[in-house]
Amino acid sequence: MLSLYSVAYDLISIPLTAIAAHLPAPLSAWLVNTTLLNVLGALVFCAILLGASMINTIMLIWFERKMLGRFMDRRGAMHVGFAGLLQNFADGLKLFRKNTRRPKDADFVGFYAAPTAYMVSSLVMFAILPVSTGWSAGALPLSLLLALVVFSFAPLFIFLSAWSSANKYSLLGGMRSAAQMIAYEVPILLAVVAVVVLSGSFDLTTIVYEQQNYWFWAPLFLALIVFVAGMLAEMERIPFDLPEAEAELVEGWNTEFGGMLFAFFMLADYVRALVGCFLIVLLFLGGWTMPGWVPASATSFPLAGIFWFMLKTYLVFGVFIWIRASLPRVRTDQLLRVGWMRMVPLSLLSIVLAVAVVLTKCLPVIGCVPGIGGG
Amino acid sequence: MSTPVTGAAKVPSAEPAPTEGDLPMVDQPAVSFVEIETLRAREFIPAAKEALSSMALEKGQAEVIRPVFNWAGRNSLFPLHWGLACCAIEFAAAFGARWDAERFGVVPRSSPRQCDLMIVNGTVTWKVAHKLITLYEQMPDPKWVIAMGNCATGGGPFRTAYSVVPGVDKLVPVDVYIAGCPPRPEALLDGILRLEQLIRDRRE
Amino acid sequence: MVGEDIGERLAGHWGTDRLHIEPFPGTAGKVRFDPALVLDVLRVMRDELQFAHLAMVAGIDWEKHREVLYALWSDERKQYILLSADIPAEAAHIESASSIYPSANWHEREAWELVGITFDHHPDLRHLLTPDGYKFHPLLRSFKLHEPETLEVKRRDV
Amino acid sequence: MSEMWINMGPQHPMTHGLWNLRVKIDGEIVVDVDAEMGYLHRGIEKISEDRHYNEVITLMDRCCYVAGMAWEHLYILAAEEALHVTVPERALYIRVMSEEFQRVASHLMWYAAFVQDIGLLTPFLYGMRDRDLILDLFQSYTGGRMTYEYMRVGGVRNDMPPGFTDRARKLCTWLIDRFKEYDTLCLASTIFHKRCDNIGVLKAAACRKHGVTGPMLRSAGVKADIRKDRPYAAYDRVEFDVPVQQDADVTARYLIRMEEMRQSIRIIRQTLDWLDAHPGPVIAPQLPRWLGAPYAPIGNEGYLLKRNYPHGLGFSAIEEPHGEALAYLVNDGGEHPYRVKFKSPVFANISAVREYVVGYHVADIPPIMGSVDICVGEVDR
Repeated sequence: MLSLYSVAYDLISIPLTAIAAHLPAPLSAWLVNTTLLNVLGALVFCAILLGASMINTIMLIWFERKMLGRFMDRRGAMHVGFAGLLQNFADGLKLFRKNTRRPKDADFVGFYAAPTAYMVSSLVMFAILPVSTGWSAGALPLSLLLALVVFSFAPLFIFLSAWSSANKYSLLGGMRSAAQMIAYEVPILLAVVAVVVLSGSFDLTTIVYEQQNYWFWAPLFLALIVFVAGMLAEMERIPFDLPEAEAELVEGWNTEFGGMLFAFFMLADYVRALVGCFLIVLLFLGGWTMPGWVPASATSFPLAGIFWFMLKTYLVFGVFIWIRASLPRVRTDQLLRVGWMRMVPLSLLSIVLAVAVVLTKCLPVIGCVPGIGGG
Repeated sequence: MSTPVTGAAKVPSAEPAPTEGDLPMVDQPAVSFVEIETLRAREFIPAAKEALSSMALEKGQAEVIRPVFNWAGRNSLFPLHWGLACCAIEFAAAFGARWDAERFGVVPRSSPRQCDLMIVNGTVTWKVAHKLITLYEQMPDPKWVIAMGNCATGGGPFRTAYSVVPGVDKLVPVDVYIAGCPPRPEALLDGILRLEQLIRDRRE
Repeated sequence: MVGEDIGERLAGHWGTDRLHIEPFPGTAGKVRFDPALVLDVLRVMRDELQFAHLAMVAGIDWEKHREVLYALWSDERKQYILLSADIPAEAAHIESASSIYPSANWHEREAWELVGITFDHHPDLRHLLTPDGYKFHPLLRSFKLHEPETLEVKRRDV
Repeated sequence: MSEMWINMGPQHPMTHGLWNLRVKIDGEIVVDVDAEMGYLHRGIEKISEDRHYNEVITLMDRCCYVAGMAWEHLYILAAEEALHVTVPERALYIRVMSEEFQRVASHLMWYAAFVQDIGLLTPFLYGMRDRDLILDLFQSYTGGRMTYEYMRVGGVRNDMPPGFTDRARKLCTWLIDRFKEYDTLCLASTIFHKRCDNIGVLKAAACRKHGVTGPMLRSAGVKADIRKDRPYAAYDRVEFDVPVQQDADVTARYLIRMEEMRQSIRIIRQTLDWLDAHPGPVIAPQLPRWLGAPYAPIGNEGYLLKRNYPHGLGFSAIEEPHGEALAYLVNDGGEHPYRVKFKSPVFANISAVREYVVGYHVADIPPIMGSVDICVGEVDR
């Protein structure tokens, strides 16, 4: 099976074996050794994964800027590179060069650790989520749970950064952020339970396999709505971008961060956005499958699977941009009220629906609705 | 990025004569690695520093790092999002649909920590002067200031007033002055592009 | 356009030696009154003559004396009326109107700092437009403007 | 959380200008507020005492930079009264038209800023885009986008260029269409109503008590508009309605301003028809020479004449886009105004800030202050 890890492993093992052939026995045995090859292969794998995900994230920012520009009757970035493609690289390089200043009262450890931890915890998600059959660190039986656990680290780091930067706006933003994320973790988890009920597995790859014929968005439409709303809150995008609410809290919890620390926050936000879109595609939109084109076990051409997966991801993100361009921001109490009093009951209802669908075995019936599936 | 030239005679005469600021250190060759090997450990670090600063930093910074970072810096100027007076409205118009300053990568940020450009868009009064300086100091280096409009340049029609700072350059160093009362958005964009020119030619 | 009933009502209260009304184009008239009467006049204006809205309080420096000018508006009459009291420049005091018209608060703060008229019993007489501790009253005639010379601004240490 | 003070300003995205709203919060609830003004105090009233009568117009444009025409008009009315100058009728209509276009432009600027306060990103661009079209129109007959120096004591500076009225009519049609789009973007959204209904309430009695005027007063059910109640220029010769709402909240102010823009377009159309039918002079024929040549050197004959000019007092009131603006001008016979006093509507509206912000959430401050429509230039002057 062609997988990203095997590609990385081959990248390391083939040259090393070739070199070892010309070396005396003890050296070659030391060089061509499973442990070393595995470690090196994992490193190369990480490097490829990191590079691919970072480029995707930066492209996502570009996509958002251009599309938002179109919604707003203007052009967006267009002078750096072709159609502004290099704009975000310029931004990143510039932020890399900028000074980072720590306010006098800011806590040293928190101020520097929080952005880094936020960034790392967001990046780890890429190793967990399968983009195609081959593109994941390994088929973990509980990968969905792990993904959600890692995804929910963020409020801690945000709150740490907010508190350690010794700024009232940051603190307010951090408190809002923590309250909001915790309030929306619950409906997200419950909505995911509906998916698990339908698919019978916590393994994301299996969940996609289960959607080979019928994508889950039709039977679990309620869960999809809850999940999308929850993801909007988790990503802190309009209409739920209260922690960074520009109008009242200057830049929210990253008010005091400049230079590379700010770049970390900015990037990690978009990494989380990308990951959120990944999750939506994986759980509800059939992952890398495309009925009639790509089966779930697309071992023969994983690149086609990756293509469909990324296409769906960008389409989902396009919807998020559309929402951002057309909705105002809600207020904290309204947000929490919606979270606890609407989203939680809705997600519970969606679990009931999922159980009903499984018990009555009516999934194929729903699946017959044209345009939903049937591969 | 050729190897360091050690003698003045080896400089090809076809090249245009370098100006004084650009002159490579032809007469004082850098500390060579042969010499470094004979140095004692205590002397190694200063010598290596010198070697690095003369070779890697001078050459590499001048020809690789500086242009790259200057490219990045000039193409992503984040101005501070604030409005002082009339020019603030034209500042906003420059980010509107018709002029769209975001084409050049100019995105206003509300927090001075994330900004590298302060556009002083209006009259500066003595009451706001120390807040302006505080904001300027809160911006991380490298940073630039554009004095937009006559008021920021020299007090404008209010220069005789008791409460107005006659020119923001009394408070913070200004890189680009834009004339006009208020300058049109095109003028602001022109000022930003001129600032980009300045950054491209920067040698620090 | 002088409101006849206004003149009669005011004259009925205080006679005409401490207060008189003169025509002013575009308004119901300009009432000149003794500054000691300010609260009583304003109360009558608000309660009896339906001038519910204090639109403006202005101070004018006439070098020898200073004038406090109130502009009131009545929704019922659809008219402005101007009230003016002259106070001596050396003792520029007048009772604050903010107990009767809360909107006078900021106008009086402005008149205090710019024209140097002190409003007694004002709830919150702080600097509004000029910085705290600003010692001058710029709108006095004695305060002259000049072209700025080259200024040396001392930066504080970073 | 215990109570704490936070400074919203002078550099804060909410302020739209240079002022400081000190807010005392308990958690997310506002307990007390205190507005700190004066960061843009440029001494316009003082400088005016050093300028010729026509030179003050320059300062008026900069006094309120989103409503320059309205402030020019305010000053001009007071100055003409103090200087005993009469104005040709065509100039009155041109002034009315200019002020109404300025009202639409100012309200569009308000719309752009206000929707950004509640997190709507797109309409900001739409508002600025359509405002630019009005500024283009201004540019075609005054030469300036924001600072016009167009009105003069005794009339206006120049007549309309040929073909102006047609372009203006076309723009009116375009704008009327766009207002529908704005309403769709805002009023059709549930979140907009969630954010804006029942916040920032200031009832009619409190408005009058604290001197609050303009759209804020009309949103509280008081049908007060100086253009109707005390007509100036040619406002008694055009037909329009004064919109009134009863809720006195942010949504009501939004509706008021939207309807005011429609009414302004209605006024503009009437004035355009009148201007087409009545050509004529736009500036009074017999003006004192010193008014026509403000930069004449000292010793000029005009100044000698000026000494004999009668004294006068001028008082004017107009309905500025933000509310009721007053001017009081003293002409002591000298070449400069003796004293000019301007009353800005926003000045009074902000002074009542404690009445309509305390008790709401921190997140409500931007929409509430946005609905007040703050222009710091005219507050601090």
